[in-house]
Amino acid sequence: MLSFVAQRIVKGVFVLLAIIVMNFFLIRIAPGDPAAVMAGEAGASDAQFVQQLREKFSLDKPLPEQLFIYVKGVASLDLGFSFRQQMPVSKLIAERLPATLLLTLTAFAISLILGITFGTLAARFAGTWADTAITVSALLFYATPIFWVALMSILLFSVYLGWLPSFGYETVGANYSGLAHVKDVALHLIMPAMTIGLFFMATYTRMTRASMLEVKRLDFVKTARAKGLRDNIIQRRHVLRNALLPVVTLAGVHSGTLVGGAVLTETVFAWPGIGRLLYEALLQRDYNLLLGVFVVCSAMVLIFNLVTDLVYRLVDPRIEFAS
Amino acid sequence: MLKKFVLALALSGVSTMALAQEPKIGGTINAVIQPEPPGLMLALVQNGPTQMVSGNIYEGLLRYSKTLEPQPGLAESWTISPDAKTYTFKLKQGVTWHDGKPFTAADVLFSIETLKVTHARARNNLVQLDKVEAPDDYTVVFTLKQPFGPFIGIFEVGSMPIIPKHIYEGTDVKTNPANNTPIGTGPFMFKEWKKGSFIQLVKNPNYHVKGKPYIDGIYWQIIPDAAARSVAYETGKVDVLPGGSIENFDVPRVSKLPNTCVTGDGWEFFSPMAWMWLNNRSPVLANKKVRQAIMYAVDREFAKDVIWNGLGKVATGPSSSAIKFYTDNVPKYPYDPAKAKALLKEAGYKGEKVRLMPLPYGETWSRWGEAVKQNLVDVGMNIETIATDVPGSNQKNMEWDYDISFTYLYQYGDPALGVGRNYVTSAIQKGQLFNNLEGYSNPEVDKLFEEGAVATPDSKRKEIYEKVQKILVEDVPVAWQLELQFPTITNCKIKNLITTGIGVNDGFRDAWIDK
Amino acid sequence: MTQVLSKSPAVSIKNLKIALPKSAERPYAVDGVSIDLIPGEIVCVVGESGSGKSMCAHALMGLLPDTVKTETGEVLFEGQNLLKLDESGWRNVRGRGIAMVFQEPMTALNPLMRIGEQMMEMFEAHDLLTPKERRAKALNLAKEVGLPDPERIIRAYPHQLSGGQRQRAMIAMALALEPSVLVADEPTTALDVTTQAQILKLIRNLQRSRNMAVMFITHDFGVVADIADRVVVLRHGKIVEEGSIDAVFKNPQHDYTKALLAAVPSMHPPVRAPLDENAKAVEVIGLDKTYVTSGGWFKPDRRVQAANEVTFSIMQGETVGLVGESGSGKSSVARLVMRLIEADRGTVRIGDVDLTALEGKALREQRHRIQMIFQDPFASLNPRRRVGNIISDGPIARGVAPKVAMDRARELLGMVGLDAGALDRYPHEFSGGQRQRLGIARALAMDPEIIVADEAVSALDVSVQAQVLKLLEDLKARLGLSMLFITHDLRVAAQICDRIAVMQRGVIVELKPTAQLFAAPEHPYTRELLGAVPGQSSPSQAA
Amino acid sequence: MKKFWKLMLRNPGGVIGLVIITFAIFIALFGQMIFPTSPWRMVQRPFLPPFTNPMVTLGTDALGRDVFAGLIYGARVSLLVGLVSTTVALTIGVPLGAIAGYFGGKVDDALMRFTEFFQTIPSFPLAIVLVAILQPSIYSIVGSIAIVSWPPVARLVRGEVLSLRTREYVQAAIVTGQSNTWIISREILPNALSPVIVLASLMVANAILLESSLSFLGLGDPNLMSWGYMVGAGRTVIRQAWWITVFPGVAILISVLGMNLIGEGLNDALNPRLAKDSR
Repeated sequence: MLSFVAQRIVKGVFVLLAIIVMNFFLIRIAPGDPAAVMAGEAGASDAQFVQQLREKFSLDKPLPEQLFIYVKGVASLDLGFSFRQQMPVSKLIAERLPATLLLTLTAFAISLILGITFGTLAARFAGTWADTAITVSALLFYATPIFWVALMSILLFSVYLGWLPSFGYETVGANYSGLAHVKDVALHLIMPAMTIGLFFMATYTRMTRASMLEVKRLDFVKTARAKGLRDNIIQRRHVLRNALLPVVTLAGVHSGTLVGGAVLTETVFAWPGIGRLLYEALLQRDYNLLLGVFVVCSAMVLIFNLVTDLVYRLVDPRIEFAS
Repeated sequence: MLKKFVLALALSGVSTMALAQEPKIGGTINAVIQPEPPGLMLALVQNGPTQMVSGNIYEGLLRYSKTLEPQPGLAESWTISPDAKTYTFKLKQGVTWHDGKPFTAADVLFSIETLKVTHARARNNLVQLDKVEAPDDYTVVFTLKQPFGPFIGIFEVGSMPIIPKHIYEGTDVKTNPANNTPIGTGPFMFKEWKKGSFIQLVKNPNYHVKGKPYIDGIYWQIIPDAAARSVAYETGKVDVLPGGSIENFDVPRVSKLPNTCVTGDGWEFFSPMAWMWLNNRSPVLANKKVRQAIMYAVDREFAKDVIWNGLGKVATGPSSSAIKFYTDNVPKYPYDPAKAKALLKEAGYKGEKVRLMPLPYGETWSRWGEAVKQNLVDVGMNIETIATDVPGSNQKNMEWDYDISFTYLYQYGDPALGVGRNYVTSAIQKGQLFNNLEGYSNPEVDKLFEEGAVATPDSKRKEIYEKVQKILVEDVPVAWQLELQFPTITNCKIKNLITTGIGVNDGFRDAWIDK
Repeated sequence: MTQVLSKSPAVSIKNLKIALPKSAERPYAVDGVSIDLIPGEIVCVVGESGSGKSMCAHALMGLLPDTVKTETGEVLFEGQNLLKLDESGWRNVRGRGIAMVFQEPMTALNPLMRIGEQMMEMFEAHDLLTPKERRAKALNLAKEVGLPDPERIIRAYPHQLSGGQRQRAMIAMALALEPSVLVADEPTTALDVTTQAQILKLIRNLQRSRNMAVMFITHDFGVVADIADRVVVLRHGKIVEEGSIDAVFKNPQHDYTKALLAAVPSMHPPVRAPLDENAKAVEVIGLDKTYVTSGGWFKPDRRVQAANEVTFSIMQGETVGLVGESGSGKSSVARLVMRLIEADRGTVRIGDVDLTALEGKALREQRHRIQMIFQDPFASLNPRRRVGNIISDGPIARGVAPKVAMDRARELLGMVGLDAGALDRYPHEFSGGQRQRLGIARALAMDPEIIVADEAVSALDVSVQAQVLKLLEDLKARLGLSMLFITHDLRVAAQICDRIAVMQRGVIVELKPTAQLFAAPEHPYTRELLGAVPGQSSPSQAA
Repeated sequence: MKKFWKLMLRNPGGVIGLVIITFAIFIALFGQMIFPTSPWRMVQRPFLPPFTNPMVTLGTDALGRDVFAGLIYGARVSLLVGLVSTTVALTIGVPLGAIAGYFGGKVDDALMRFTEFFQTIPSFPLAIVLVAILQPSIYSIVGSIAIVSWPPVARLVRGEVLSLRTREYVQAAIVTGQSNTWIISREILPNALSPVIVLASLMVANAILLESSLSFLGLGDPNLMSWGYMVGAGRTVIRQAWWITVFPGVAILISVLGMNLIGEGLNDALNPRLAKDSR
């Protein structure tokens, strides 16, 4: 197991390195650089000013040298300095990362729990109206753009019903502490997490349902019935457990999409996470910050994949810890 | 027909009414800040949001009324010598920095030296400055090389913020860690900045104007999505939506919400004006007739009524009507597609492709670009819209890589500051964004602007500037669109917020909450 | 076979009719079948695929698929008609009254649960005993069915057990509640012969000691001979013959039964003509192949030796059999000889060409000389190509004009006993036996010198198997081919091979002329294999 | 083929999906002939609610442009984005997956690392960056959607090829001396097609969603009217003019739903296991 993890980590480092190199050049192909942005914001500029900015950001150095400096920094866990925010990138990301983790993990938990529950119900009552209702709503959620759900839920729950706050991570200036703070954050979390969660819930519902129907046909389910086991035990112990394996795999594959979904949701709900940071960094050509967010996002995906793989291996005794 | 739907907004004098009441003490104001500022150290960063937040932390020597009359700031009084070359400022005594250190003339001198390096606009404003001296701790004397009409208008907090010498002296201003916890003399002190969430300012208890500020603090909320911002206002989470916080199309609805006050005031100092750069170097647009055709083809009343909800004015020429020496005695370009078509035909336009680059500043500007494109298509032009984000559009503008490009610029009260730079030959310079990007060059215009800046007295300046306006409007170097007004939307319980020509930027000093 | 006949049946199936869905080939899967299962007696229900034997077994457990419907009939057990039971009534009977053992022990066990837990579920299902007692019981059961190291085994997962062990575990489970009836649905079909012999013995012993009634479903008459007290022969859902084992084997009444029995290959190899020892068609010298599974960084790699110094040759016109159990490496050797996989070491020589030394185009040009017939008649033909293409693709790749190749394909179809209309049809329109004939035609289309037949008849019903074997023999003789015949079935090998090589764990342990091998096996493994072939002790001619 | 249609038509969802998409394609192909007014033309007063003026049935947007015209013209762009980007993704993913699966070993390792690399970068952010870098246009949008959506194709095809490679009929093709290209293109890929077709139908749906998400962030092609553009443009005024976003939003939802339903129908029809359920 240790060797498996170690191997995956080393592999992951190489993937990250490749991501850095590719994105490094990619980002710099984009028209406009941070100097152009800041010159624009300054309200006045001349060529000398822009040149100063470029020098300040080391943008005047040749690209390979810039890359070298960057990679060297990353090797010592230094993600560089944000030109625009005048702060170390790692600090900026560290400020925002917890919010994103909270959001994505909650969304992930919601989607898995609800998805598996509904999927199980649908499979259990396959062919009935309950199955149809669940399948159709899953399809609808699956087909609805995330941002659309976000806008609509703000209208419904914040504006018309006034139940939930429409933006942010916590009530600014309320200075809650302890349990009140947790409750406050939770209230803010519900809508963004549900927005991301619903889409994935739909996916997992469909997957669980299909997978359960498939496992139901397998021989060992017949064995279980031949034992005289009660149906709900068969469903839970034999069908569901086996049916969850592909769902776990899918969940691993989805981690990238999950992080991506955070970009839209964080923007709409003003959730102070790194998804939003990424988009803002892009619009400001804050190269180091953008790269840093990419690296962290990708690392998150890698870790997430690793965790789902580990879970898979723990659930499925057939796979041993070898690559 | 469209006019009927123009919304009559209550732009009336909120402040006059408010003055009649006794200010109440206490309370916190939640305001929207958009986008999140890159930093709060005003001498280093001068983008809009930074000015809006830090204008309440730092102060300038002067403040300006809505009619752009200079008012005391850190300077109690000022005198201008008869030859208009020496400006003497008496500083207020007993002013302290947020950290308790006293404020003196040395801080002003230090700030000016710093700004010359870090603040591009200040550097331009100070080109005529010969020297600046401090005969004593509370006197500062500016000596100019030659008279410079607009000089008295450059001391506002955003144009010339005064920074503490004792913190920055001997350090690299750009990398000083103190930039993260800005120290000023203003009515509010920096408390906390939770990146991506909010910036918190608290009342400066030792502020040098007794009794002010009235409120306990400000939360600047960072909400990246425009629709979410209006919801935040609607649900009472924020009380102040500074100009441009929500999309124009949403303004009429939000304005009609109960207990909501709207004003277009507070932008007089900036007098933002929107136009389209017409690249005079492009073979098609080099022809004056084509440029005039564009002026006739674009329905600017429509833009004002539909896109800007009737706010602002259709621009008549290079100068905004709030600017000194403005004249409307110039050729007019009403909406006249037939004339535009005729002019295009005269010019021999054969349907060559013309690229149009809207401003990437949100929905309002996208819609505007689309409307203009449709106007131009309707008179037979072949228009392709170029989509790009802010850096991309800045880059393209800086490199003159456009045909038609939207922009809006501040004019800073005086044609010598904010107008001439867009038309004189000497300002044609690749790699910058705010000066003559269209490549228009006319020796007569150059000469007139040069004279206008240094001429005395004002009557002479007026004569020169009126002349130059006429020439420019005839030549159409750029296609002027609208004098913009960005409505500030507040909960009506917030009183007295907009009192100066820079509005919200230094407005919280006088604001109070009616409970 | 001294059986205490007497008692009333434990279960009676009476006039059972199970209807198939409308789209099926025939209206009834089971058509008026009546069977009595008497305590202490093993009834073998025997038939070819599609005979409805499995349906009978499932009907006893109430485990029929939703798509079929029991139309008439009853299943009497302890005084009640099981077919009238509701789900909870069935639950009570299953496991406790009637238990079942399935064909494929790998898929019949839940891969995610420990063996012991699955055994304990038996008690849990009927709310018996405390968890601790259940565990003790599971341990005892494991011992009783002869699982080695029962303490460890009940904590193991199914994939960690061998096929035989898994089937023992299944049996242990079935016996947990001491049911009066055991239904075994082809319980040994997926197992190797030696394991099969052990499992058969185990079932026999348990049945005797517990005096159970057993319904044993199989297609293999050898197995029937070894285990049955009574035989029921099923065809197309109807009973064609029923009687005691002696009666049916010695004196079959129905033609179908006779034909089936006749199709079972004999253990006595026929006499074969001698061959020219110097005319070698293929020479295989010192083939080595080891499969390495990387164990990661800190673990040793896992190595499986599929071929170890494998050396043999095939004379012109000779058939060499390669026999062994699953995992012995016989299929790997076939693929090494075909160069479908690369050997670590060794040479394969066809005539004067060293096949192992060739690459790319040169190799492709030589490939036609040695052709292969595959095991699975369903997987060996591309479902998306017409038969004509399947047969002529190879020759066309060799440069034969399409028209000529197609004519030749038509000719070959006739040769393998199919009509020319088959050319334009797709594989799925053919039966298993016909498909195997198509596979043969495809191989012959290349004008090969050698045919490698990899378990070519294993997947076929016994009657079809006999026909295909005969066809192969005929063609081989007619076209002067040599053959490498890979099989696990010693009866088949006895009938078709001139010489037989016995493989175990990648090594040829014995290689002899067939008659000699059967008469005087030398190697202990060969002896074990020969001893395990079912049906040798039977009362019939199969022995 | 007949059997395929029979199976497809047996699935009610699949039939609904087919009807939806057929209709959408019809609109995309012929809508502009039936309805020639440019969707960019400002034809009426802004914010005209739907069903109040027979000339503009579905109301007008912030500039007084006809929402109905937008829907008609948007169909072509949205479907085109979906179809073309999926096609591009398939042309990248299928050969890559096939080569990796067929040759195995080092080739497989290298190609799969490459694929993994693209799967590790969160796809939506990558798409955003790509569109921003290449400047929003129909080409950059289609290209970026394709780039972020090919890895699943490659993985799927690889898996299929890996299992088909050991099929006996493929081995038969090898021993009859067929070339690798022939084997991959004639023996393997046709049999790997079913799951790829199913995946492709879902990818079209996803591409339409992605395009709308990009447009939502202002990264749409400003010269082309698409549904995603309309939603993005109308979302700020959603409170006073719901119809500007709701109609194109529903159009997206329905066509994505339609594609998904077709995908499920295809899955049922092409999946032989379900066909012979009556074992």
